[in-house]
Amino acid sequence: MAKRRLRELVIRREWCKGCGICVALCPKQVLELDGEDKSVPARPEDCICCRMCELRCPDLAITVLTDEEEGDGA
Amino acid sequence: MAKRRLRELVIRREWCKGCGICVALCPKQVLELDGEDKSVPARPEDCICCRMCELRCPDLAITVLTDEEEGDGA
Amino acid sequence: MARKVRFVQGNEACVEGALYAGLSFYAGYPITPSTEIAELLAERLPARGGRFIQMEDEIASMCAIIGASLTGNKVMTATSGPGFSLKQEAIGYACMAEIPCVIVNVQRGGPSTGNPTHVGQGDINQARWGTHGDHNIIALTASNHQDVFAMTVEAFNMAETYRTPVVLLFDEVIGHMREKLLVPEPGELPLVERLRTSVPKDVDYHPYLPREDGRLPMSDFGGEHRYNVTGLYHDMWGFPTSNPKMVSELLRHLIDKIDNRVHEITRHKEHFLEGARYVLISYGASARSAIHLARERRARGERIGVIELQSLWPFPREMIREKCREAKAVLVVEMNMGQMLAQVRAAVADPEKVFLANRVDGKLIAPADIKQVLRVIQGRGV
Amino acid sequence: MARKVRFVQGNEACVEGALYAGLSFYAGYPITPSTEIAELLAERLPARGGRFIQMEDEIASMCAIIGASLTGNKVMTATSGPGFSLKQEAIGYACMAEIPCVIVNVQRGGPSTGNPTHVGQGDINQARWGTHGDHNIIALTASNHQDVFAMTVEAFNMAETYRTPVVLLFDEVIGHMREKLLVPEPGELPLVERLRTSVPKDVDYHPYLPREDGRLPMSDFGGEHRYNVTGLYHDMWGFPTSNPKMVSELLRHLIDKIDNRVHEITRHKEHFLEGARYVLISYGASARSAIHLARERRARGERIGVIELQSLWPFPREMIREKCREAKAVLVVEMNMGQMLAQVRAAVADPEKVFLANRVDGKLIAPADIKQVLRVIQGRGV
Amino acid sequence: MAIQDYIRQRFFPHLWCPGCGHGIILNNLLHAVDELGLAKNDIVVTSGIGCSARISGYVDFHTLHTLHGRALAFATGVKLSRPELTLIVPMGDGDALAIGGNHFIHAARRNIDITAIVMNNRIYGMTGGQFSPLSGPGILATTAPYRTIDPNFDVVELARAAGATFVARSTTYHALETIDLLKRAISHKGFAVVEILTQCPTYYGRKNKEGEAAEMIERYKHITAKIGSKALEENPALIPRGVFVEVGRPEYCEAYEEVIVRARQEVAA
Amino acid sequence: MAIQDYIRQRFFPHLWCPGCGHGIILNNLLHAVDELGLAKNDIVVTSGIGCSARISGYVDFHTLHTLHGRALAFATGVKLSRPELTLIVPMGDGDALAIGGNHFIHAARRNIDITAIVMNNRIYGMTGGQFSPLSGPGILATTAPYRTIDPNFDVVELARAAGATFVARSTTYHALETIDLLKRAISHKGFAVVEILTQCPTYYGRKNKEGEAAEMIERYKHITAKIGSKALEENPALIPRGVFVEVGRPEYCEAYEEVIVRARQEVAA
Amino acid sequence: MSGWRLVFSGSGGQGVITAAILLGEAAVIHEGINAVQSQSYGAAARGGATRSDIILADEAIDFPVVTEPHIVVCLTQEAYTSFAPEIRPGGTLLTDTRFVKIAHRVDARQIELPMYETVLREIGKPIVFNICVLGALIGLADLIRPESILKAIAHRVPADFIELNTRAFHLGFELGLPLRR
Amino acid sequence: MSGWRLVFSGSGGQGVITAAILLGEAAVIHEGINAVQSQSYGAAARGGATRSDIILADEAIDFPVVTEPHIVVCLTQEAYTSFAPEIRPGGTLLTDTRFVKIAHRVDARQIELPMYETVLREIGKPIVFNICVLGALIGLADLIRPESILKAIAHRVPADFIELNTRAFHLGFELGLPLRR
Ligand SMILES: Cc1ncc(C[n+]2csc(CCOP(=O)(O)OP(=O)(O)O)c2C)c(N)n1
Ligand SMILES: Cc1ncc(C[n+]2csc(CCOP(=O)(O)OP(=O)(O)O)c2C)c(N)n1
Ligand code: SF4
Ligand code: SF4
Ligand code: SF4
Ligand code: SF4
Ligand code: SF4
Ligand code: SF4
Ligand SMILES: [Mg+2]
Ligand SMILES: [Mg+2]
Repeated sequence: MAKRRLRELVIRREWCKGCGICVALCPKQVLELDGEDKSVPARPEDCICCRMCELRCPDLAITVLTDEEEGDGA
Repeated sequence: MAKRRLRELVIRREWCKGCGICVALCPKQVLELDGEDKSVPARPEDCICCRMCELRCPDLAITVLTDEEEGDGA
Repeated sequence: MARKVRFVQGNEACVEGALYAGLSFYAGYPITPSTEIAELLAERLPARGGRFIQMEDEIASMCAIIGASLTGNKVMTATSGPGFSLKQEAIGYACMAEIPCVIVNVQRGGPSTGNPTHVGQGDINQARWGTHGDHNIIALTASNHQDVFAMTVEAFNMAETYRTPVVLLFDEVIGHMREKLLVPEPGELPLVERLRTSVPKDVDYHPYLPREDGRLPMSDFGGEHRYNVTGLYHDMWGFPTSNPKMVSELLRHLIDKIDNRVHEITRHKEHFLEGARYVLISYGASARSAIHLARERRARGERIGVIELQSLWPFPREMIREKCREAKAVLVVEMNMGQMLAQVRAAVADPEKVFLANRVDGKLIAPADIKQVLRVIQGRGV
Repeated sequence: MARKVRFVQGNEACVEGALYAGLSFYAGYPITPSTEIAELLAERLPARGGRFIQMEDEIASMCAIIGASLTGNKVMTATSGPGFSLKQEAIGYACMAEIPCVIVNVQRGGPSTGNPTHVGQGDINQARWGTHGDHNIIALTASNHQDVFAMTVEAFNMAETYRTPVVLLFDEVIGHMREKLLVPEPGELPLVERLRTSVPKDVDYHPYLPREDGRLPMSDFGGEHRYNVTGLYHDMWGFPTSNPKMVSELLRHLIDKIDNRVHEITRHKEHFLEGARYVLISYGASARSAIHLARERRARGERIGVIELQSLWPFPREMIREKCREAKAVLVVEMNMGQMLAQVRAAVADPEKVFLANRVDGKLIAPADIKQVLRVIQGRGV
Repeated sequence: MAIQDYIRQRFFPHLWCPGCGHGIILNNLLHAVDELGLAKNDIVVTSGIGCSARISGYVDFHTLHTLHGRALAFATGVKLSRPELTLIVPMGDGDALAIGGNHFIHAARRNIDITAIVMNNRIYGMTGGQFSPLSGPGILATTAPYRTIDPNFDVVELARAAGATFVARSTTYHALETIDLLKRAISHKGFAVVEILTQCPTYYGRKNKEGEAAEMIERYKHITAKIGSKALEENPALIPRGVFVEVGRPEYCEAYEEVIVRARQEVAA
Repeated sequence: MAIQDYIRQRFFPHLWCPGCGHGIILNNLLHAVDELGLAKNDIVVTSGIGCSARISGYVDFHTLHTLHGRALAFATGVKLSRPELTLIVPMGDGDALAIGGNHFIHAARRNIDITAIVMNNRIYGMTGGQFSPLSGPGILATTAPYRTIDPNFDVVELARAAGATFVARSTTYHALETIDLLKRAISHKGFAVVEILTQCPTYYGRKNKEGEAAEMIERYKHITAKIGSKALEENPALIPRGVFVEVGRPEYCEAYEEVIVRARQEVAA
Repeated sequence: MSGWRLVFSGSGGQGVITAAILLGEAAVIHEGINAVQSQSYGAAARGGATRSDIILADEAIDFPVVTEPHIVVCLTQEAYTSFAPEIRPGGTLLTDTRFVKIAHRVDARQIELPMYETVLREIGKPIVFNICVLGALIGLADLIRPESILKAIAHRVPADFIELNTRAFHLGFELGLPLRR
Repeated sequence: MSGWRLVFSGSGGQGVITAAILLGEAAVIHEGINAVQSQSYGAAARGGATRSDIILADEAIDFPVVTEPHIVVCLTQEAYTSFAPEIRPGGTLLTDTRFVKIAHRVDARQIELPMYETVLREIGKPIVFNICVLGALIGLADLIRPESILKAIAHRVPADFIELNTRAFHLGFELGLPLRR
């Protein structure tokens, strides 16, 4: 598998309920809850694009856009 | 187990429906259906008191009385 | 005559009617005295490419036909009292979600396991009120096999027209008795087919938005329109809502779509009714005895007539009121403790003149039983 | 005051009443808005040596309480519309086999899944006719927590007295609202205990042979008398029969044991009724709004009164006819499409003066809603 | 006692057809009860609806003839409210596993001390010969004129998976085994299932040309084999007979007694 | 497509509580559907009643929100009448195995081509935290103030015994596995069951002091292990994950097609 | 013909109901007259006496239950005991000599015929006993034309068995015809 | 006292309903006056705005729904948006400064108090926020005696927590009392 590089960590603020799952389970502590209890990518540079935050978000609030997906327009 | 001897093959005629199970499955062909399709002990002398006819009669019509059971009054 | 003459049980007449109407999916669970319907359809449906499934119980059967109706099939299930009780929750679902389907109840003696191989007509009120919550229902019946056939066809037609479950309330005598049936030729009886939406693909389709004529066009599951179906109160797309206005409007729609069309929906027959001073009101097998008696008395010049109800719900209140106006006495002839009697009493101007001629012992009510009530009414003792 | 004052939900008042009455076995399946009843009993019953079981569904719950009643327990189950539909078959069994038991239905908006967290009063007719076949039923209700308690006790008393299932028809508002409850001291309310046979061991006991006063003494399963219980028509020993005479007699017994005691069984309250020209008939949470309005209007000197029904079935026909005789108009105030309205219309001498003040949108009917109907009746528009 | 002393003799001859295996199960059950020396007043027999269910009318115990499929739910109420009683619940295959399937698995899950007897004739006898969830594929039935396509449950596997702590199988041919298994099942503390293969000559037999009752019953000798037998080893297509599960797990009513104890403690505290 | 294209976005944010595992199952299901490249018009999602059942309202397929416990019965009608559709039936643990237990085992027995997803949070979420048949003994629930005594079903064993031809288990923690299992289950011809352990922080979590959603979900890492893994071997108390059953047996709708062929032949003859 | 009310009775396996249905089919389909047939269900049918009622008439048949039957056919002793007493005065009671012992006289024509014996002797297959009974009945009483019954039989039984049934019918017919009045 | 109609509103975890119940309990059990309390159920309660209605009165309370509340308490912005507009002209609107930003004036007395902050600062446990709100309310409006509420609290919470709750109540009471009219 080609190593993926993060393009963007899309987080739909209105959908995020601040459950903290993505924050707690990110292997690289990339994410944090902000003052309004919304998830934000605090350290995007550490992201290894494992997509676990995306797949475990109960609110479909996260999409991890990587370089390979560029043409996809997702 | 003590060898049992037949005292009487009690068949409740009114209960017997003539299904023929006892007749067909008696290991010694002791039983027969009579003209009114009721089971009768045709050859009681051959009976080995295995009680299978009693236990397999769907109509509870047969009781195999053996000598050991004498005191029982069943 | 070109039409096929048959000598069949009422249950078979029902099967013939259902197939004539286009039944293509049946799910059921056996129960006396309806079982022949399932047995015949197990044979007939696959032979014409339809599907028959014996489910694990009556609840599942009712659910399965609702599912199959949504894919565009004409569907039916058949049962008797105990099974009819079990189906009630899902019948309410079909009312709420407006799913066309036909439920046959061949009545036996109730309550509970009751008198399973004997006749009864005790499920009339249950057909109306068996499921929880306000709702409305259409229930049809018949007293002879030609009518069993015709009313079965009507049941399918009404289910499609009004997007609603329709109950066919037969009884053990009708279900099991054999008599003549002339199977109509194709085309002879009108059939109502599923009204499908004309909304094109990719245009917003509203499964619960009635057209101007009140009908709600459907779209088959698996087709071009994806929508939601639910037993909750819902909006015009089928999505849940508890908005008070929408809740109230939907409920009133469910009630009104039937109550506002009582004249269109109800069916009855009149036998020797002109100038009748004694009016017998009856239905199902009981009606045969009522007709028997009226025929006999008319031959003697007595003015006795019969209103035979072919539909039980919605109750044809105005018709009954009208037709009973001139009657000296009205006898409701039925095999229960007076379920239709209560309706008739509530309908007529003078409830005191309405009497019950009934029998609830598992035997078909006989002309002699009605005669006895008549004698009493006429002050001639028993 | 010595009695314990509590501030509780109606569901808790029901639990307190049931325990006061001697409830010792509960089986149920959770459903909004009745669930608190199960939850409270899960805690309370074992603490007093009783038993609580959460069954796999409502059908099983109903069956389990019947089984437990036969061993001599006072039993109850609680549910709401969908579960009440599922219980219908087994409720009919309890009618037929004459098993004392109490079924609580805390009503929500129906039909089907409907409007689950909102109030409704749509299961009134279902309580009467939900199971198949002719039968009879007692149904009680209440509009405040003191009455919830009292009527729950009554339900157990009547279940024992008449050997019959008794339905408690509450509604979401009553179930969930909190208000004052004074728990009576032991002995303060009369309790009817299980009437057990005095037939000695080894003497033939007839579980279905009424005494002269009409009551049928019972014998606990596991006790000295072995007998049969069935949902089929049965003889006085409880063994199945389809003998027409016995069938008819048993059914008439089931109907008559309640219909012949309407005066004994029915309960109502009168609020400001003396000389009322406008009579409001209501029950459950709706009655609170009716009383509110009447209280307000009486203060202004208007002659408006309320008949609050505390029992719904059997319907107190004669009482209603009597009390409404002098009224100029009768308003039935309820949260359905007119289920009690139909009963009232059938009861009174002049049905044209009976009107419906209802609300079916999941909101509690308000005094203002009734006022509006009153205005229209009085020709004062909307 | 004679087994005839355990029945309500006035209903005999009973209503089952000539040769119906249900009578043999009644016969064997009474022997089991007799050999266990149980008192009639301590036994409650609960049945549903079906030919099989008639059994409750014939036995002279406390008898509760309930609704189709619901016998175990009623029995649960009886047992939990009076745990000292012995509960026996004979059921037809449709009764137990079609409409009654849910109560079956839940009673097993709870491990409530009830003996469930599945009188498996692979057909709905009472309603005249429709297939059941135990018929299996390829048979003829009134609702399967082109032969069944429905696979059957393996009652033993289902009961085991659901949590039954005693599971056994016998046939009407193997009367002695049946008596033994019923004795063990009734004595077992917990939910016990005994499946008994039984003949319905009237519907299953006639439709599927299996011959008269005697022929049908003898067939069980050939199509089954004891667990652990050579025959079974050599021919795994045979239906195994014997005890499949016999384990100890907390029984439901006993566990509930502890709930009562805990509840009383908390209230006292 | 992005998975957001498979949902009805106007209902988002959805109604599930913060951290509810049901959302993760929705998430993973959409990925599975996307990766399989299924067309939205070919999928029918049928659900019962429960928090879990809300899932049908969110997905942009043909959706049928039915009655508590009955989703599989409705789905059977849809599938048999239109076998070319892909049927997915997500259910709560109560929905699937309390009130719906009978439909579950019968759908498995028939081996009808439906994918059943058991969203197992071991609690009745929607009604506020009563125990379910999957809670197991020793937990706290609103109807078990003294802790449960009810044993739980093993869904895998029950599905297997009833006849399911694909049976698997995953958790909301193991999202990639879940997606993979769902893909295999949906592709499987026959009745497929995927049990997914999922957290209800609001009721189960709070009552049983299992912490917030993140803590609950992480627990799945520790209490489960892959089938065949060393961890499982060393600690059989762990809950196994993976595929337990994957066999071929005639599928019900296909078998019915043959009934149609036979019936037509007989009519023609 | 103005109307016949008949009762067929016997035990489960004797084909009593089939005989009644055949008579009805023949009447309705092949003679264009009306018929209704009904039968007892339930436990009684599973061992005890089976009964099938049939009414034939030119005009409409409303009440389908047979009271005061013109003809009662009894093929077992139990059926005879139960149903023979219902016969209409002056009616016809047909019994089989093998199965029924006539106990006491009723106000009807009592005809005992050796139908079972004849079938057994001439054909050897008891399965067509009911068809023989039907033949005897049609012989005795001019209910409908024999051809109509034979057509109904031909429609119901597999081709291979038509011959057998036809023979049984004629055997019965021959027994009955001489007694026709 | 002739009757108070109150609305408590906020979000799921804030203890809004408990506060309402405590008020009712205090009134009914410890002051012998009447009270009815009701609340919203369903999906709304699972995330959205929660609302509890309470009516206190000397006489019987028939209609239990609050319309034109004398007092509305809002503990979230969403609750404020939904329910504040219902207030009876001249009534009292109590909001928490941390959670609610007052948007526009209504014809009522608007009181913003830093209840949450106070609790957090003085006690450090947000769990007793609702009790502080209750204290503020009783301080503001002379609904019932503080002792009655404290008795109700003592009856409901575990012994170890009574102290904590009492402190929270007093903190609120102190905030509210100065504003009593
Ligand atoms: C709710 C309900 N559905 C259906 C029936 C009809 N019914 C009675 S017994 C039976 C099945 C009998 O089969 P089984 O349980 O195998 O018992 P058997 O007669 O074969 O012993 C059915 C479907 C019923 N009585 N109640
Ligand atoms: C017939 C019926 N009984 C009960 C209910 C109430 N009810 C709704 S959902 C539910 C259980 C929900 O639990 P589960 O299936 O585990 O789903 P979850 O909410 O946990 O996702 C119950 C008991 C109902 N709606 N219908
Ligand atoms: S997992 Fe999703 S909902 Fe939860 S905090 Fe992260 S982005 Fe928000
Ligand atoms: S993709 Fe992986 S590393 Fe990147 S933020 Fe998400 S969980 Fe963390
Ligand atoms: S087994 Fe019983 S019923 Fe059958 S023939 Fe023998 S004695 Fe008679
Ligand atoms: S006891 Fe055995 S040998 Fe004797 S008759 Fe019976 S079956 Fe035959
Ligand atoms: S029909 Fe079958 S199961 Fe029923 S009694 Fe007859 S043989 Fe037995
Ligand atoms: S209550 Fe539990 S299952 Fe329901 S949405 Fe909330 S967390 Fe999920
Ligand atoms: Mg069977
Ligand atoms: Mg759950």
